[in-house]
This record gives sequence, structure tokens and C-alpha cells, in this order.
Amino acid sequence: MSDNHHDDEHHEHSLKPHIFNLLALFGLTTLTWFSAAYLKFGEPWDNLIALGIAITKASLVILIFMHVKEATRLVKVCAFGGFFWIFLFFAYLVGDVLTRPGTTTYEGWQPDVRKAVEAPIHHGHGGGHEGGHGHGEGHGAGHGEDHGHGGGH
Amino acid sequence: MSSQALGESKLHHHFETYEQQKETSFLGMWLFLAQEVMFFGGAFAAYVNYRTLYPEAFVAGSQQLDTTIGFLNTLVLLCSSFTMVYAVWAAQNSKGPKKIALGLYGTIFFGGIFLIVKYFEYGAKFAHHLVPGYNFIPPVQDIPHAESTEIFFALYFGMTGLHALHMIVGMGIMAVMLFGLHTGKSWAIWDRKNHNFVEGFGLYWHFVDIVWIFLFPFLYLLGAHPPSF
Amino acid sequence: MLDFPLFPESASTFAPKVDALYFFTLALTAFFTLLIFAAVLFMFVKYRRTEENQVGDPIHGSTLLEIIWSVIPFLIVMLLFFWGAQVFWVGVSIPEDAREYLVTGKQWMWKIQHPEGHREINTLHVPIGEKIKLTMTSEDVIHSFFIPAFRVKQDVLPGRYTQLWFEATKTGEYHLFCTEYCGAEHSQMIGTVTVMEKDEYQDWLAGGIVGSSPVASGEELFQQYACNTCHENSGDTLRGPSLKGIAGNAVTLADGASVNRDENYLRESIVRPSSKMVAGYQNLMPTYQGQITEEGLSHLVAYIKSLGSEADANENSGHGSSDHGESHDDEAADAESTESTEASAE
Amino acid sequence: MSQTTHGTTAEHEFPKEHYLNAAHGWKSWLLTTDHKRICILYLISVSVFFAIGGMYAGMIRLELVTPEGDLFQPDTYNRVFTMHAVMMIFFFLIPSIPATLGNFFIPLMIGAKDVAFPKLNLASWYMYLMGSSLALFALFKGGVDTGWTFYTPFSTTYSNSYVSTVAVGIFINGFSSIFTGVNFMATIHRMRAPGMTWFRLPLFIWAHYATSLIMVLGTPVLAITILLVGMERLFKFGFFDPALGGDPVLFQHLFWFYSHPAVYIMILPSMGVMSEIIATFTRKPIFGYHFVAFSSMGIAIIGFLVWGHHLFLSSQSVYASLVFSFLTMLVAVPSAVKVFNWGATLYRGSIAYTTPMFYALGFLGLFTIGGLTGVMLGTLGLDIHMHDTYFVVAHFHYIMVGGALFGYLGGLHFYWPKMFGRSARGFFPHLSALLIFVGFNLTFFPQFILGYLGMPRRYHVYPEEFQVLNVMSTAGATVLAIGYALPVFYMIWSLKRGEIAGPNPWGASGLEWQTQSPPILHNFESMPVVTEDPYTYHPPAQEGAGQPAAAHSAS
Repeated sequence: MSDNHHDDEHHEHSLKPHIFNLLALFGLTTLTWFSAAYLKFGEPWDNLIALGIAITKASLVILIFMHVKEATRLVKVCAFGGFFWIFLFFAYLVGDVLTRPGTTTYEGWQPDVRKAVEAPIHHGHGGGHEGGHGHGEGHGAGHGEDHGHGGGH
Repeated sequence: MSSQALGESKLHHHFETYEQQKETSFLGMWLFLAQEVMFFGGAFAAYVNYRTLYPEAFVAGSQQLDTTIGFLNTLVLLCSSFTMVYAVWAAQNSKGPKKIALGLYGTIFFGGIFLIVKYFEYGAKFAHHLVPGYNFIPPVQDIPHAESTEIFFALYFGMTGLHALHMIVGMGIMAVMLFGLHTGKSWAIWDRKNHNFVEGFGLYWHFVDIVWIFLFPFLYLLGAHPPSF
Repeated sequence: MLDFPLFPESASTFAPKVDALYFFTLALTAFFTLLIFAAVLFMFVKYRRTEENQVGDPIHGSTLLEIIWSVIPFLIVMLLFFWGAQVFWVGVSIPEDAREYLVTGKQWMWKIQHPEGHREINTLHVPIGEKIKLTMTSEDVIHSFFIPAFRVKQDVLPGRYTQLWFEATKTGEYHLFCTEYCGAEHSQMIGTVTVMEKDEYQDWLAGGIVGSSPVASGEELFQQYACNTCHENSGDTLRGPSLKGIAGNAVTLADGASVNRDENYLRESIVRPSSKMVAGYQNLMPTYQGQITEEGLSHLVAYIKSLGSEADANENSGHGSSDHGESHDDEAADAESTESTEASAE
Repeated sequence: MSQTTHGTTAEHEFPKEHYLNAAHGWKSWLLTTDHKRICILYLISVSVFFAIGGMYAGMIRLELVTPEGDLFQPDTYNRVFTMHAVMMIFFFLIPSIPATLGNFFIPLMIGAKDVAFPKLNLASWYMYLMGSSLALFALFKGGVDTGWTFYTPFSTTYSNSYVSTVAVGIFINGFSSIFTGVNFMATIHRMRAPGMTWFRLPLFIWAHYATSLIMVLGTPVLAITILLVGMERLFKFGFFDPALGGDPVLFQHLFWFYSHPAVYIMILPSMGVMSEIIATFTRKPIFGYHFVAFSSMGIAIIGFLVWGHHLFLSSQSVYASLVFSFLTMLVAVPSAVKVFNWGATLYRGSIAYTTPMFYALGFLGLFTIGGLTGVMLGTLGLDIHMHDTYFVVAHFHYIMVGGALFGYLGGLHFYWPKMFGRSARGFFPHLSALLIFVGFNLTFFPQFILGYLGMPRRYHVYPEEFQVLNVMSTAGATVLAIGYALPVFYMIWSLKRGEIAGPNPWGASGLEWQTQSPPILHNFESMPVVTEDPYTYHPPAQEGAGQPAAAHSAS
């Protein structure tokens, strides 16, 4: 789209901005990798930094590699409209999840990284989620008296 | 991919001018990409939902992934984006089919490396019992919602799988383009006046790159730990 | 044959509130529909084409009119929104002091248990004039518990508790429906709700086969799974938090977050103990997912809730009561953290 | 636009060359890229699916004549109502107006030779064909019993029917919808004839633009949702089943994020058709053109943000319910504005009594009822009682049949002469419209009462006291069925025997009526130039061109 209106003019495009852009993207990738690994500012901040860098990188790709910087307003709207729209969806979704009864409140919340960092322990213990699979056969089981109610008999 | 949406060497009957044809095909491509954003967005919405519900499990899941590999793979994919830009630049400035082909080969090369690395990463998941619904064992037990790490890996496989699928489709289209270039097909003569196809495909490839730019922090980085060298 | 109802029985304190809203919106709908039909028909006749080449007057619009017919509907729907929200709020505000029934939905029946222990399948007997609260869960798919005469409905989901409440005002038998499509015999997942005078209800209770009450069954389970080894009588230090008086209060978790210990929290803490660890405790408890039935879980939750006060606990539990004195320190600590975090939990 | 003769009596000859005879043989149809021919392909295929869906509707009504549920097994009944909804929603209503009338008339109305991407247009029809064939295949294998909403965990874990097959069918069909949307948006942006500014666009175009927006932004979310359901069924990935750690409410969010706006995909094009019909048969500009145009966009945009009103009782957060209820109320305002503006357009018009106009009048009344009952359902306190009862069933049939289908049938009668060069008018079209109106009300009005009485949806057996109303409903359905069947005969008859229409049989304004009927392959002999606002009708008193157009400035 860079040259919509100058197709016939001999206006040489330069590769330079793209090279700079690639270097900037390399830099940002290194930054986000480094900050995620070594800088710990606490739960919301780490995530916001990572997301902020991702959004910056995506914007650089869109604006420079995809030539949106020089494009018409309509194309700009198309390029960013989808992101805006899905963001609205996220906002609603998170709003619902956080205000549902029984959801943890997130004030001052810290993930328990300490434990998760420990070497993986392979308990041969899958019982927890296996319980549900069996229900599939329950389809035909109709009105039988509820077997084992209470579980304590 | 709507290949017919992209410009071809002749002015189609229903357009009045080349400019109209070009602008229309780019608008179509952008609308298609907006659609793709919503498509991947749905999967990201599932991610956002479950990360809000089970944060520790997602941190534990992230830590099963190797950030160094993810980091290097991101660089590889960015390189493929650059070679794509090079191909588009070569077409835009009438640099001849060889340079266009060079850009495309570079893109296929870097894309290929990315997929090969992904293949080994997937393999490691099978070995470590991290494939949901197949052989899953929660990697860390004593954290809240340890079982929900399974959802993290379901999303990991789902989202990276869809991304890889988009790359494979893209590489297929590039193979067709290269075939056209080498055999000198009339639709594959791309120069200053006519490069809609290359540029439109470039947009698609960059979009695939953007998806990964978000997948990388979401899956690998949020709650990562220092890499062990 | 042609004697058929046009309006449902109204038999709860909630029903008139919904009906008032219904009649208002119905009148509104009728008014606008008739207005538009009448206006359209009138103009249809009055401005009919009389000559072949006739054209209409080139009237392009009127901003004033547009504003009027945007603002008036806006005001009307805002009125409906606030009124509807207010009624809804009454519906979702579960009273604390209500009699609590446990409801478990499964394909395709409703299993109901009275606080005194009576079990019913697809029938529900309730006394008139008393607030009734249903705590519901499902064993398989999503169901929905619906009593048209009371105008109450709530989806019943697997893996979590939902609640609804009502206060019956009229004796009689009413329909009970499942309204969330749940498989082949969805339309058979029905039952009757019988509203009785209070003394009749007492007679009914006396005449029925008394099982153990949910609290008693819960306690039985509590003993059977030896929950007390960690949560009650383990000597010097409790390996798990004391369960007395915790239901309904907030607690600080190991990760610093604060959570209200409602039914869903208690259930999750049994099924997936590691999900929300109380601060200061190790993750020692195994998961009980798939080991205790949904009803059993409801019973355990009911039992834990019954431990609300020392007096309750003593009355309900014959065996374990001697150990209760041990855990005062923890309780105090619990209570403190409860107060400090209650604000953030709200 | 040049001066038009409003008379309809002039004798015409059937044009010698037109798009229907521009090429011959089955290849010329199956490989066509002409938007008009693709319209015909779609017309045939959606009609087939309407017939199948209608057949299932008949089976539902037949079963519900008696309260005992004696006609079908419960399982069969569940498959019947699911297939009715899947066929009607995904394979009839969503493509109905956009893919047929939209396809045919968007290029004609804006003065283009074709849509922006003709091959994509054909691809969209093949996508539709593949998706619908898969659904048909599943149907013949035994169907699917989850309800069209595919609620989890029933659909992912408990259902033993062909969920995955139908899911893949809907997934593929989604791309047909996306392609159509992309195509229309690019066409409307880039292919307009000289002088066709945004505010000279017919309201049909505005409505389709809003529809396309929803198609492009909403459909992919359904696609990914269906994909996640498929993965859960095939690989036991626990996205939605609580037994696997998932959250069934997330499914409902994702599903309704598309499926609520999908209702606007059905109704908005119908609103566009209504604007055209009403303007033509009153021979006057649409009252408040700008407001009607913007209300289409308003409905599309706000309509995207109200999906949560399907989740009031699903254990969604109460606060989310409040927000969604509020936004649902807001969406009522642009809808009301449209109805009032159409009503006001009749004032001092020159109203012709034609079949499309009868449909338009029916639409106005039924859409008002459907819309206002929708407001009732959006009212939180009332929804507790009405949710998932027949009240909902009646409400959305008033929107989808009284709104969308009336628009489709009205539009078909309106545009038939343009599409095929011959008119289908007279007694039978009038009779059919009347039967449909009466039959429809008889079928669905009793269901409002049933709903408030508490009869739940998707019940195959019901308490006896509901029988009388159910019998009334079934009786209405019979009348409705006759009404639907009539057009099949007289419209096919009209293709050969109908009166030759000429370019502008209704005396309408608009570019599509400037070219011959049926149009030539590339629509116009020469590029049209637009000089006037839409719906400009010149008084016939003085003959000849050069009359100043009627006052332009609105308001």
C-alpha cells in the first residue's frame, strides 16, 4: 500500500527501514525474554511488561513490515479494528470471571512461583481428572435408583 | 487465502482502473486478516479466561516450556518476516524474479527451521507426559489447581498447532509462487506495476508472525524462570 | 376441553413482583404494537395510490421527530432496566436464614434432600410461608431448576453450586421442570412441588422415612474419610485448618489473595484441596475428586456449614465434640484474618 | 438518475441477451463468477434447506399435538428439533438474504459490474455446499441431538450423536459467510459508481454493510469455538467439561459472542429490503434516511456487545448480567427508530397495494412484537421466569420468521421481475402472503402464552393443560405450510408464463431498475453516473427531463 498513488513514478523503495525494524524487533524480543527471566516486579507488572512489549512488536510489524504507516485510513482501521474488537471481548470475559461468586480476589496476588520452579515431580497420579471420563457411558443409564448416594453407606 | 483476491497481471473485467483493482484487493486482504484476528482471538479468549481462573497452573505450565528455544524461534520467525519483506521489496522495485525467489526461499528456510524446532518441542511434550487427554501427568503437584495445567497444555497444543497450520499453508502458497517464478508463468511476472500477489501474501505471512509475537509471551514468558544454560 | 389456562398460578412472594413487571411490559408491547398497526393501516388506506403516475410527497425527515422517538424509547427501556434489575436483585439475593434443601440434578431426575434428612426424587415438599433456599449441583450436564408458579429458575451446573430461593404463599401442587436441554429424556426430568400448611408439613415429615439429615450424613462421611485426623483432633497442631465457623467467612490464602469460603469454596477444597490453600498450611490433603458423590459432597459441605457455632457443633456431633476445644488458637487467627480481609472480599 | 416512467402498463419485450443466456451448459453455471448466477445457485440451495428445515418444523408441530409424546422416541424428537434449528439458522437464514438478494443487487445498486472478488464469491458457494452436505450426511446417518446451541458438557462428553460431523459442517459453512462478508465490504468500499457517495447509497446497501461487519468479526469466533469443541470431543482436551477442569460458561460466552450478532445477520438485511420496498411503493424518500442508515450500524455494533443476555441464569456474574441487560436495552433504541421511520415514510405517500408491500406491512407489525418481547426478555427480572420457555421460542420466531423471512419473501417478490424478467403478481402471491401472515400468528402467538405459563423449550412430553394452545399452534403451522408451498408453484410458473416485466415494473428509483430485466452479463451498458439522492421521485405532472428534483435537504 505504500505507493498507492504513485505507482507510475519511479520512486525507489528503500530496504533500510525494514532492516532497522528487524533489529528493533530482535532487541525487543531479547528484552522481553530477559525481563521475563530475570526481572521480577510482581504479578501484574511482569505480565504487563511482557504484553506491552508484544503489543509494541506487533505494532512495528504492522506499521513497517506491512506498510500500514503509509496506508489509507481505511486500511489502518481494518488493521487495528480486529484487535480492538477482540480486546472488548476479553474485557467482558475477565470482568465476568472476576466478579463471579467463588472467584479469588486479586488484590496483592502473587503466583507461587517458588513451588512451580522446583523440578517436575512425576507422581503417577492421574486419578483426579480421570473421574470425569467415565460419565460418557452414563448416557443410557436412565432412572435407576441413585446408587451410592451419600457415599457413606 | 484468497489468492484470487490478489492482483494478477491483467485488469479484471469488473474494475475500471488498476488502482481500483489494487486497492480493492488489499482491502479484501486486510478484511481477511481482521477475520483471522478474531479467529485466533477466540482461542486467546479461552486462554485469558483460564489464566484468570487458574493462574498458578498456567505458571507451572509455562515453566515446562523452554524459553530459550522459544526466544530463538521467535528470532527465526522474525527473520522469515524480513526475508518476506525483501521479496516484496524486490517485486515492488522490479528487482527481477531471482531476488524475489531469494526472498521466498529465505522465508521458506526460516519458516522450515521454526517448524522443525516446533516438532522437537512437541516430541519432548510427549516424552514428558504433557499431552493433554493422552498421557498427561501434572508436572507440579503441590500448587493450587495443579490439574488445570492440563488446560494450559491443551491451549498450548491448540494454539501453536493452529499457528503452525497457518505457516504450512503459507509455505504451500510460496511453493506455488516459486514454481510460477521458475517456469516463468504469466501470472508470476512481478514488477513495479504488478506485485499485488506478492505483497498480499506478505501481509498474510506477517500476520502469522504477529500471532507468534503474542503466543510467545502468553505461553512461554508469563511467569517464566531464569533459563538454565 | 377448551378450558385452558392463560396465566400461571402465582404462588410465591416473588411471583407478584415478576407479574407486575410482566403486565407493565405487556401493556407497553400491546400499546406500541396497536399504535403501529393502527397508524400503518390508517395510512395504508388514506394514502393509497389513486393514479398510476402518482408520487409521494418528498418528505425527507425531521430531526425533532427523530430525537423524540429516540429519547422516549430510551427512557422507557431505562425504566425497564432499573425495574428489572431491582426484581432480579431480589431473586439473586439468597436470604441467610432460609431452610436449606440440597438438590442434585442428573440425567434425568432431581434428587432433593430436606434439612431433616428426608429424601425425595422428583418431588419437593415445602411448608408455606417459610423462606426456602435450594443449593444445587449437577452430576453430569447442565440442568435448570424451574418452578413456574414461583417464577424462579436457575441453571444447575456440574462442578459448582448455584442457589435459588423462594417463599411459597399458596398451598397446592405445582410443576417442577428442567429447562436446560440435557439429553434424551429432558422432558421427563420433571416433578411436582407440594406446598403444605406448616403443621401438615410437620405431619408429612413425621410420616416419612427419615434418613439421616444432610448434616448427619456429612458427619458420617467426615468420620468415614477420617477428615477429623487433620481437621479436628490431631493433638498439638492441626495439620489442616479447623473447620468450625468458617463457612461464609473470608480467609487469606497462601498466595495472599482473599476468598469468601462459600459453598463453592468448600466443595472445591474437598475435590481439589490444593486449589486455594489457607495461609500457614502445607498441601497435604489428597484430592477426593471422583471418590465422593455429588450428594456426599453436598452433605460434607452442609456438615461443615453446620459447624457454624460451638453450640451447633455440639448438638450435631456426638462423637467428635470432645476434641473441639483444641483448636482455639487457630480459630482466633482465622477470625482475625477474616476481619482484615473481609472488605477486599466484598 | 434519469427520469423514470412510473407507469407499469407499457408493453415490453423480453431482452434477447441477458446473464441467463450469456453462456450455456452446466459448466457455465458451476464455474460461473457472475454474481447474478451465484445468486441463483444460492437461491436454489437455500430453498432446499428451507424445505428440509420446514419439514422438520412440521414434524415438531405434529409431535406436539398430543401431550404424551407418542409420535417419536425422545431421542428422535431431540434430533428433529436440533436439525430444524441447524438447517434453518446456519443453512437458510444466515445466507438467505445476503447470499441471494445481496449478491445479486449490491453490485447493481452501486453501479458495479460485479462484486469485488467474483471467484471468492463462487468459493463461498462451494464452502456453503460442502458445509451443508456434511450436515446432510450427518442427518442421514442419524442426526445430532445437542440442540443448535451445542451446550457443553452435553455436546462434548454426553451426546452420542454426530456432533463432530455437524460441527465441521458449520465450521466450513462459516467460511462461506466470512467470504461473503469480506466481499461485500470491499465491494461497497471500492466499487461504487462515480457520484455514488456514502449517503447516496440505498439503505439496502447500508444494511448489508452492517451485516458484513458482523459476518467478518463474529463468524471466526464461532469457528474457533466449534474447533475447540471438536478437539475436546476427539482428544479429550478439557476446554469446557468441568469434569476435565473446563468451564462450561466460557463455551456459552464464546458461542453467543457469534450467535447473538448472528440474529442481526438475519434481521439487518431484511431491514434493508424493507427500506427498498417501502420507498418504492410509497414513491417517496425514506423518512430520516441518515437515521435509518446509522441505526443499522448502531444495531450491528451495540448488538455485538449484548451476548451475555443469554447467560443471565447460567451462573454468570450478576454484575456482568447487569451490564449486558443495560446494553440490550440500548439496542432497542435504534430498532425502534427504524420502525418509526418506516411508519412515517407512509405519511403522504403514494401507496401501492402489491405483494411486497403487504409483506412490508406484516413485517412492521410482527417485528414490533418480536422486538418488544425481546426487550421483555432482556429485562432481568422477567428473564428469570421466561428464559428457556416457549416465550423465547415465540419471540425469536417473530424476529426470524416475522422479520427475516418476511424480508426474504417480500424481497424475492419485489426483485423477481428484475432477476428473471417476468413478474409474479396477482391473486396467488397476495393469498400466499395473507396465509403466511395468518398462519404465522396462529402458530406462534399461542406460544407466548405457553411460555409464560411455564412450558419449557425442547419438551417432547408436556403437561396436559398445555394441549389446547399447542393444537392451535399446530393448526397455524398447517396454514403456514400452505402459504409457503404456494410460491413454489406460481414463481416457477412465472418463469415461463409471467408477464414480461420491463426494466422498471414497479416504477422504482435506483440504479438496479435502470438496466434491463434480466440484466446483461456485466449489468450496465455503460458506467452509470449518479447525480441524485436515493429514492428521489419526480412528480409526473410535467413531461420531459430537466425538472428540478424534489427538495434534497433532509430535516
